[in-house]
Amino acid sequence: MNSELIPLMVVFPLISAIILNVLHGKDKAVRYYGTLAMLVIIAIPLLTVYGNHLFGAHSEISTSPQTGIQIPVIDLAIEYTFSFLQRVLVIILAVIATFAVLIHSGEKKASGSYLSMIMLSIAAVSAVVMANDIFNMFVFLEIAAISQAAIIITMGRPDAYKAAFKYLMYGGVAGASILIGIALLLGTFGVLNITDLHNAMAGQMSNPIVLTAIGLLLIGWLFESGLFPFHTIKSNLYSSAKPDVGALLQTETKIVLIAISIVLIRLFGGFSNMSAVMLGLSLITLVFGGIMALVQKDFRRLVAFAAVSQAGLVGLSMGLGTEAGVSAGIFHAVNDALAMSLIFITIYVLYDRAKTTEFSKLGGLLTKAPTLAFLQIIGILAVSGIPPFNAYQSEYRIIDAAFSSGYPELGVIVILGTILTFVALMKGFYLTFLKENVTITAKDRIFMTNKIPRATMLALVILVIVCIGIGVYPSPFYDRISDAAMLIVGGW
Amino acid sequence: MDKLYDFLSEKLKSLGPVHVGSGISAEYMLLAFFPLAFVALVRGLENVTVSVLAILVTAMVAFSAPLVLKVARENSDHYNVASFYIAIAMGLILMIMIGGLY
Amino acid sequence: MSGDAVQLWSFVTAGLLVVIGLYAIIFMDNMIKKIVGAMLIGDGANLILITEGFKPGSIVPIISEKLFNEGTNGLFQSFADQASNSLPYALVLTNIVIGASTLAVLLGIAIKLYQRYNSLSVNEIFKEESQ
Amino acid sequence: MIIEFVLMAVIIITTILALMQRDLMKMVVIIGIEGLGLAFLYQRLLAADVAITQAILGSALIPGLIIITVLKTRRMQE
Repeated sequence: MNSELIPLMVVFPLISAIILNVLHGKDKAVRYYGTLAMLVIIAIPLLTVYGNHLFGAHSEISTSPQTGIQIPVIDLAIEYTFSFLQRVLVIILAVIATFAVLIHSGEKKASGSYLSMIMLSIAAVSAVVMANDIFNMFVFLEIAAISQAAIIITMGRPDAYKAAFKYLMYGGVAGASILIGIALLLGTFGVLNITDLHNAMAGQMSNPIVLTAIGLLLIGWLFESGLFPFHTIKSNLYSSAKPDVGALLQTETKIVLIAISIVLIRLFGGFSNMSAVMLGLSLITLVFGGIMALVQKDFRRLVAFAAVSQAGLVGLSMGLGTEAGVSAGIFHAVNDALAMSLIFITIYVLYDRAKTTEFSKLGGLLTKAPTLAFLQIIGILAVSGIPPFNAYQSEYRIIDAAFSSGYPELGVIVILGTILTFVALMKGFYLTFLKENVTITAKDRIFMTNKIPRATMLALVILVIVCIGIGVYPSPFYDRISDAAMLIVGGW
Repeated sequence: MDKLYDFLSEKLKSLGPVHVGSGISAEYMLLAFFPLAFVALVRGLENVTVSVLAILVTAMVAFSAPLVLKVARENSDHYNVASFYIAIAMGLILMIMIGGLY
Repeated sequence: MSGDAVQLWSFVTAGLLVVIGLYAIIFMDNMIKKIVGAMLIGDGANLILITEGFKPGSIVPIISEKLFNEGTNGLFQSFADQASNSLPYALVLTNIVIGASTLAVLLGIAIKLYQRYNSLSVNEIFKEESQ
Repeated sequence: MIIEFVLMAVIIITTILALMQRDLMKMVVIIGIEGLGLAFLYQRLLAADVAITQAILGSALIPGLIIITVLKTRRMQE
């Protein structure tokens, strides 16, 4: 079945990016067009039917006459797959991006090129999620890296430039690493389509070229998902962005993490060393991200490290490689992206008013902004896995998956990491809202009202409702993710 | 435990750009994490050996406290620190992939 | 035989380019040299792909119109047997463009950082972060 | 056959030489030679279409961009 609307999910944001770039400077037009485009971007994945889309003429070819190698079906075209999993991920990305665009439109000055970069990153991440072609995935990963760096650059501050410099520099290294891995796979098997590679690769696991390719692809995976050696770079990226875009960036990271993990598991799922590397580095990210979050003195940096730590949790669950692990990992990525976005957006409100998020300049804001404090505590409880909220369901399932696949110590460390995240975020909440800061003089006291802008309030309320909704009724959602995970792992 | 707390809070106060409370909780977390990670790493060995080694690791971490400042320094935003760990991780991953885990 | 040697040494060249690029990224202090190192890594990856498509003793995979029109009677088949693999070449074209755009953005950031810190040295610029 | 090996040697030597320069302008010129050598090597490896792109980008556009950067910053490495 050739599903006709699938390319629109990539093409429409790209066109919008160009139009917004042209509109730059015309404030009103940028606002209206940005909002309208986001509504369309949410609507497209809802309307699209499930299926595959082939870009190119040939859908199938017979065996090669010269060599006689027989591969079941070769799609000599770039293939995009769209099913329940892709729909969920694309919609979540679109929703969080809509919040970022709405919040930006509510500000005094709406920048066209800024929104254009957001659109570009939406297009790139949607393509990464849907592509069933390993080279196409690589191209859009690079585009995503460039557009994310560009979003940071628009902040215009030296620390943002430094973050973008590091990000693009190691983005280049990781991109080349992925490309060389792809080149090795292409040279060995002659195909780029992931399904074909999966079929061609049966029984080839001990080939040293394939092993090198796995290692190189893993390095790329680590960079794109911000795990251990790259965790400082990623957290620096989140913390130097404006917090509302920080929400979008961390959502994109988690979605890309899921997408690449799925590809790795589909291709090399039977290979235990890869699982060991994924587990080990995710574990280090989980704990060290949490510890770094605990010792920060700036709320934005604290939340950035907490987000990285949660990405480590997702990576750990995907690294287990079992059906329970993969489905719990996808579920947790979705839940955590939503709950973390809630915290990021509350911090945006704080940053918007106070123009700073350093703990030394905040304190005692509970009486001035009780609504904000209430929403933020909901976000903190949701991220830390407290029962009525969504992350509880997924964290419980991750621990369960770790125990049932024979890694009880990993389950214990996951519990430790969860506690660490909770303590770190509560520290931030305490220092911002509860503790009276005696060192602030009356002149420096922050002007803070309880009034939250309408667009921001809408975003926060929607996120709270979704968090509680998934937390109370997880099964209709989780069951379908579980089915998708069964298909991913089932090949092995 | 009390003595450890006093010792740590003294050290952290004298040394660091870190809140004392969060520094101490991070320190305890490290104390719990290193033995567990070690057990996860050497899970192929038999039980008695692993438990003895785990106790040794715990003692090592406890005696080298406070580690949290070192951890914070090694995870700073400096370009060269990131480079160092990235180079090590890249080499390690390729070695594990091609050479195997044990 | 000698074609195989070309292929082998071409792989070695590509590997050396990647290694030199990594050296520049990790050890060189000057920002522009780091950026050039990133470019060299991309070049190495491109060369690996090109060498992979190269088949010793084959012909350039560009088909003339005449050959295409006579596609049915054997000539096309012999062309397909002789030509080198053109799929990696298409991938390289994409990667060259991506590499160039990344390089441009990086150079722009370098100019901005120079204006702020009045130095191109990475140690100088990242001094605040070392605590 | 000998041309390929010469080109490979040129590429590696120019790369190392470029990174050894203290004068960034000299580095740019040598990097341009490297890009051109790479383009010729692509041509010898039967990738004609890629060679055209690489010749333009590697020997003109990228050095041009780096020259602009060097002019806007400083020429000598500190």
